[in-house]
Amino acid sequence: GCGQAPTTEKPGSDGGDKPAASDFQTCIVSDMGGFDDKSFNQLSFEGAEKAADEIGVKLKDAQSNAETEYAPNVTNMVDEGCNAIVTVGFALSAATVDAANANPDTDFILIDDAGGDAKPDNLKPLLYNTAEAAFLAGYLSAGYSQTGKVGTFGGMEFPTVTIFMDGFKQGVDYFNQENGESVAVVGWDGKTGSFTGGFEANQDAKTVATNIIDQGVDVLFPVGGPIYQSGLQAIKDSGKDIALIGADADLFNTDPTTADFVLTSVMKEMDVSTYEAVMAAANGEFSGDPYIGTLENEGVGIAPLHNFESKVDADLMAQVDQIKQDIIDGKITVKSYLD
Amino acid sequence: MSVQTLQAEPRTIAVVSWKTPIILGVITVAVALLPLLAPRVGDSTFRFAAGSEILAVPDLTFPGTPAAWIGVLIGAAITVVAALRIASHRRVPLWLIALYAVALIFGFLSWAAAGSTGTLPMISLLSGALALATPLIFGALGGVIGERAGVVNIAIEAQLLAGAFCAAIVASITGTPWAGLIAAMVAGLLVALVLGVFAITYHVDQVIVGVVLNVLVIGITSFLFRQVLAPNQATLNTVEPFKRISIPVLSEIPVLGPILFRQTVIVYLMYVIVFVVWYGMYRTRWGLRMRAVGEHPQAADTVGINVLRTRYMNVLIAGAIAGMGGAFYTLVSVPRFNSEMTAGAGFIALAAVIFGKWDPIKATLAALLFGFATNLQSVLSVIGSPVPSQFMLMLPYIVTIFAVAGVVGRSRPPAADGQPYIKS
Amino acid sequence: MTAQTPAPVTPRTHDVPEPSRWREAWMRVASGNALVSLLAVVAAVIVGSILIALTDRDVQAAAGYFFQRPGDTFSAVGSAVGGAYAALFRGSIYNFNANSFAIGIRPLTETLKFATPLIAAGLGVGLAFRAGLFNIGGQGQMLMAAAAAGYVATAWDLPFPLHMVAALVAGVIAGAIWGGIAGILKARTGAHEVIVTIMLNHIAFYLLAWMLATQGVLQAPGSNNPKTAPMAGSAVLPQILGPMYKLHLGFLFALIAVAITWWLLERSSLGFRFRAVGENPAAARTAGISVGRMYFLVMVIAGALVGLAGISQALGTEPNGFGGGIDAGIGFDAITVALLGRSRPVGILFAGLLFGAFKTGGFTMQASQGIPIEIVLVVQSLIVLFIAAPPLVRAMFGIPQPGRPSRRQRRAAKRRTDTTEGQEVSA
Amino acid sequence: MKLELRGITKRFGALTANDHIDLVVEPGEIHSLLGENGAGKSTLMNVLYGLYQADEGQILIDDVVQHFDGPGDAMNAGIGMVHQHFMLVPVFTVAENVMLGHETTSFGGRLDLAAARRQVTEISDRFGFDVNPDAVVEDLPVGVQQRVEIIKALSRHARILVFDEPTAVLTPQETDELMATMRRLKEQGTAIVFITHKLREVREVADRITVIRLGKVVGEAEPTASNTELASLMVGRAVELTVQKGAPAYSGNALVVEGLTVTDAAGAVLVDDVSFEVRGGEVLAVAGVQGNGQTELTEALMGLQEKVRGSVRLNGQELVGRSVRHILDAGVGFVPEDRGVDGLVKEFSIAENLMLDRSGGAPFVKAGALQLGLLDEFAREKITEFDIRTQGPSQPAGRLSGGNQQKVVLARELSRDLSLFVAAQPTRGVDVGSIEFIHKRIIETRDAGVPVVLISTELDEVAALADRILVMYRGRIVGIVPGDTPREQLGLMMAGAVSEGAQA
Ligand SMILES: Nc1ncnc2c1ncn2[C@@H]1O[C@H](COP(=O)(O)OP(=O)(O)OP(=O)(O)O)[C@@H](O)[C@H]1O
Ligand SMILES: Nc1ncnc2c1ncn2[C@@H]1O[C@H](COP(=O)(O)OP(=O)(O)OP(=O)(O)O)[C@@H](O)[C@H]1O
Ligand SMILES: [Mg+2]
Ligand SMILES: [Mg+2]
Repeated sequence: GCGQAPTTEKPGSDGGDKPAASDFQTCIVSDMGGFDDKSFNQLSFEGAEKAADEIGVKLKDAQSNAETEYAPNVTNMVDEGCNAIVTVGFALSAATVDAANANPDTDFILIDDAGGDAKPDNLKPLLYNTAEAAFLAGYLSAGYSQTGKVGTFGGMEFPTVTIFMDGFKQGVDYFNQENGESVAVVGWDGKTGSFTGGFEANQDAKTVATNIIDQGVDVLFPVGGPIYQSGLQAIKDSGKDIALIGADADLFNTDPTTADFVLTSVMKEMDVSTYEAVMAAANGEFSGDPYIGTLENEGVGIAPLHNFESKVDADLMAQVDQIKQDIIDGKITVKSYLD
Repeated sequence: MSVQTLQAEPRTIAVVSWKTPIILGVITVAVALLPLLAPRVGDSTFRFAAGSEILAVPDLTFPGTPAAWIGVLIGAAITVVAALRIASHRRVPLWLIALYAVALIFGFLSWAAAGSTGTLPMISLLSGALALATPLIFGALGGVIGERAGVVNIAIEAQLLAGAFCAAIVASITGTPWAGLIAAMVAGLLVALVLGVFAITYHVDQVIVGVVLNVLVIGITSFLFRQVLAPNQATLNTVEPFKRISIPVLSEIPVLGPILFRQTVIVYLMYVIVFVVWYGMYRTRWGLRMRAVGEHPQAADTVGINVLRTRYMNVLIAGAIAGMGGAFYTLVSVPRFNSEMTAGAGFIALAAVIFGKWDPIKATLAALLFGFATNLQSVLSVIGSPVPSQFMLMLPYIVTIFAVAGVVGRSRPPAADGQPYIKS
Repeated sequence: MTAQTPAPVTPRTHDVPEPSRWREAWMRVASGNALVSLLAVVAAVIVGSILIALTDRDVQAAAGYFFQRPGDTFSAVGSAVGGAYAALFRGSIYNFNANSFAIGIRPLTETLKFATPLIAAGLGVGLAFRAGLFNIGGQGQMLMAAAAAGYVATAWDLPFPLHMVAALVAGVIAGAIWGGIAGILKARTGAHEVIVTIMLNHIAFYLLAWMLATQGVLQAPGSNNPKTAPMAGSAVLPQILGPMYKLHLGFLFALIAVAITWWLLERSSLGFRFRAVGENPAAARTAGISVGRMYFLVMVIAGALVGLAGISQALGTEPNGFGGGIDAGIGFDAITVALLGRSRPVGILFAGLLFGAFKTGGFTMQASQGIPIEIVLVVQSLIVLFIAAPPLVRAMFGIPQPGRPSRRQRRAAKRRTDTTEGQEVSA
Repeated sequence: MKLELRGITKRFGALTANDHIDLVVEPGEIHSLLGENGAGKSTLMNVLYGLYQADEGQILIDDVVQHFDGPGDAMNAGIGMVHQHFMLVPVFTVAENVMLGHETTSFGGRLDLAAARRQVTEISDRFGFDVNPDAVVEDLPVGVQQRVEIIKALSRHARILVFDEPTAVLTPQETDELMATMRRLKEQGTAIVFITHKLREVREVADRITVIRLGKVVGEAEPTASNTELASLMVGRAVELTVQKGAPAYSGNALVVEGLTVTDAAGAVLVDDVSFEVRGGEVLAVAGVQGNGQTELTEALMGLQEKVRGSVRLNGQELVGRSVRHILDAGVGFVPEDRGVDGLVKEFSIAENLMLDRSGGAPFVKAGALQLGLLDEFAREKITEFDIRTQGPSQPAGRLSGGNQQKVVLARELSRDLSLFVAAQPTRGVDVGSIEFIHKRIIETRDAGVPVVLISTELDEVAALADRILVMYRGRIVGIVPGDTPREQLGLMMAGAVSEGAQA
């Protein structure tokens, strides 16, 4: 109860003499994961928020709890006078395309989907070929593994999820091929695999992780928002020395409790690309051309090893770097649904 | 007039119900179709060791498809035996059905695991089932107690969720999961109190109150999660979870030890509570009065039992127990709260209450069956199953429907379940 | 024998002191349902306000120096709460910021759009309730209906009204089948419908997930996303107020469903039997009504009604294609709607409209005020609770309880007995 | 102990159920309360037992004013009650029921069942009851259940005992035994209040009689008063206690039952190889103690039992294996034993209840739609014809008094063209005035040439209506005897005694 009252008026109430950019209202709509998913909603939010701060407006956000809420949330943002609206997730594609068609003066930034064949010009898709980055993580894991088994599992069988698992598997296979080894991937065989059936971090997800750990893996790669928490918990419970790989963000930074476990993270730099897209819009440089994050443009990548620096062979890291270059140069092709 | 009295005792005619052999037959045929239509090559390995026992049981390896056929044949043989017993007007003993279940599960697993590089970890299959079942068991016990006292508890989901929520906050603030556990009980109890006020005092339809409480608690926890918890993740929503404790000696028992006695304290508490509730319900004054007010509240009233107070007390106890189940989510499974993280478990627990015929032990078994089916699909998908993941994920729900429709059938709730007691 | 002659039958109503006319009028209003319902809404809104105020950042900031400038706190509370409910109104009824009436009224049409599936599914749940069954299976029934309608609408090629009708029929049948499974299991094996419908929800969810992930079933051709292709234009429910408003034909179907369900329950022989089974299955059976068949039929019809909700979602609200979450939790919301509407079709209509308004307004509240939409769940559920417990509401607002003597009368009565007792004891 | 009630008044809303009632019961006295349905007897006793709070008046025990907040207080004051509807938990054992509410427990709240068993055995030995403490109550015959109620009261050392209609469901033998028990209790100084509708019993056992009508004490009577005197005092008008009935005039219709056997789900035989015939124009009464298969017999006739063997032919048409609907359509009218459970949908209006068994077709359903106008008209007609005391056809049936509820069921069943009429306990709990009316209607039905099967545990009723009497014991026919067989012989037969020449 007895803090110090502010002596100045609240910022923002002093109105009209700011530069024009400050009127550029930025907004964002999440999918059902919510903005605190430690994953792509959260990253996009951070990117948009950074842009909004820089522009000098308060970011408006709406969280969707159901499929039918996407369209109203997007429409409401238009009604709230938003100039740029970021919509997160392939699920919002239809709603976003609709709204973009209906509101040609508003800029839309759609994450994780191309927006279909008849994409309007005021819609910019941001896509990420995470398979490339996951390939590196797969190679790294295979080289790191002592037991000859690495594991992965997903939330639900969505392409944005399986693209990670696919790349990961290809990376492991490439390692086997190059080094004449036979490291196995548990939880994904390229077609089917282990899924928790949802994106809740709960006992169901933890049990899946435990079952994978039980097969003797020493690297675990959970793909799908918060379910890495279940993976981490399962690792801790097993008492074994198992490394965790993060998806989307660098877990080492977003969730410090993972610091001792996270080997690396397969990053989708959504914060950066969202920020850039919004800033471009604010500066009147918006273009509807799709952005595809790759290793080359650093839209995807793997995180530094942090605490695992000492545990990973320098030689192996050198190979990973070389592979990264080979992928960029097109010497190695990584298959994904985006092809 | 000569008088003679009809002395004979009433007769009994054995009833012939072919339901059991028919269902056994149907399941046998269904499982037999798998190796028949989709034969798989390779061995299946069953692992019975957790990895750290002193006396480890060695792995067992069978050729997959033949082993599957052996399971099916044993199942078929038991089906025939069951049919013969029924034909000669004898009962099919429970152990025979249990044996049948084991044989067919063995057959199914052998088929599914054939040729896989992985092994079937029997220990983690069962201990995972136990973990999955734990919150359901707490929830189901809460349901059983409430309904035995005559108050339908649809609000199990709400109690679990509130428990998980409060456990996370309090454990984060205090830094000890024990405080979180107590907070979870209090949270469950508070939800139960609202249920009590509306259902017992104000005679509102208990189904209405339960359904609405679920919505209310989902709303409040999600609202507070986003407004309060998410911005203060580090201070309010980061839990130091309960650690696993291996009980000396007991945890070294082959197979069972690692399953039952390398668990967290909440699971041990569950063992105790299941026993206490069962014992209390049938052997103590508390249980006698609880069942009396649930079966015939007026009869209880006429012998001087305060029906309303008894119902309140039991509803509150039920809420506290269900709340404890909620704590499992945030103090054991994952060390933080996420909105709607119970994901419908309360409804599964409700199903376990009915499935278990309002009996604490049977409801526990029902929850365990559900946990087992869930983990079975998970293990199979990990070792590589030919079935699409979505169909695997359906397994526990299909198993439950079969069990309820085929084995359990009609279940009779306590006579006064759901009826408010109104005195003049 | 010391018998008296039998006394003539006399009315045994005891006399109550004649109340004043003013009092009488007040009592009539106070004992009426309308006032209590209104107050229930008010009470729920107040609780919602408290939550909003307590968690509002500006309010928290101002409360930090409450003792220096309490006015800041109050004005912050006022603007937080006022802003929230203004947005709720603006988003659900009429947008007073709009330039024209045509745009201003759009929120109301959105409300009707969101009410559509709530009404249809509410009818399905309510109908089953009337026959004594608790249909928690709305989610599964909606999903299966949406899947079937979506399949017909994407895979078939037919001209306009025919295609729409075909998709509609397919969806209704799918919903009916999914409901009917629970009904027939209940009738044949006694399996409790609560268990079966819960399990069928999950099964439907994964079944749809598989369909959406499988080319040639429901997944949009050439896509990898678990989503259908857009519905064919010839199968989409047309927008009934023109392209400006998203309100679609589904709303009319929902109104028709209300009328049909009302007729079915109140005026038809089948509905009579449903109700008889719901109130007293033993007596119904003795009177020659096949209880099992009624369970089956009512679940079929309930499933069909809930299916209508799924269809309205798939063909009307999301014609651009849908995913696995097309039910949007309406299967569960429908239970609350049915309960609030007391399982009466007209009641369900109004409850559905109210909840539709809350839902629609919630989006605006979230978008413009940053208040999580979950607050709407809180307010909605409190409304149902309070409406179900009139004595509680009366107690909260200090209104006299009907059928119970007012405090003054009670005091008078107590005085009377006290004095008689006193006399007796002294005697 | 001496009991005194002074000026007890109890109101339910606008209805005054007890109106300044005074009553004194001395120790060692059996005091009988008489009154028609709804007179307020049970209400008065519920006030005495602390279940209801009196609006006015006082309860005195040994001249000390008492305050009962609940039955617990009343029991502690030495009052015990055997309720009209037994207050036993059906799924509990006898011992559990007896101990409920005053359990002795050992360590940790563990129930001391051994002590409870001992207590049951001790009291049952003292009064010559044959009660197994471990039997589950719902499996026991009603007579035994009633003894359990008495044991319950005595185990709490009751010195004032209230019996509310204890004999409604007992055999004559059981009734005699109960009378003997009451006398023994009285000798030990217990004060007893005894409520019954059966005047004979009153005269046999009561020391004093108080008559209540419309909530007021209307008089006192000596046990020497005649039935007619007592009846008119109760009802407030002269009542014909005997039914006028001529010799049967047989018609062509006939019900032929052969080798009928009914088992329950577990295979226990409830009706054991029963064969009989009823001709049109005669009443066959099935007598027996409740629970000897009569209920199941009627349900088997109606197609309500699942496991039935044998044959039931009505005018040559086989009914076994047919649906209830089919049997109703074949012209069978049925008054179920438990009207509240099987006969009426209490939440439904009177009109709706009147069409309950014709919900599928004509005359009240046309093209799937209810014909509400027609139904309303019909209901008004029946309300007048059967003298149903109600505010109108739309009143919920559950709001009617027991006797009037029974009339609704009768009105429904007797308004179709019948080829068989099966009535189970048509007058249970119904007062003298309504009995008179119901009996008259049953005889009218018989005289119209319909075969009538009447199930009754009430020997007076059997004697009044039956042309022939079939006595059942443990699911079997003990004998079929003429309608004028003496009640002593019937009583013996109901206890399973086979007499010679029993086939009439
Ligand atoms: N709980 C109650 N609420 C309202 N009215 C009641 C209640 N209990 C009894 N009554 C009414 O009080 C009156 C007296 O009922 P009571 O049960 O005392 O009659 P009774 O003399 O025992 O009749 P019976 O011979 O049928 O047992 C009846 O008219 C009944 O309708
Ligand atoms: N809670 C109640 N509210 C209103 N009326 C009641 C209530 N309880 C009982 N009654 C009334 O009590 C009357 C029945 O009383 P009672 O139980 O004495 O009937 P009865 O003739 O003894 O019937 P039965 O023998 O079948 O019990 C009916 O008029 C019924 O409307
Ligand atoms: Mg009575
Ligand atoms: Mg009575």
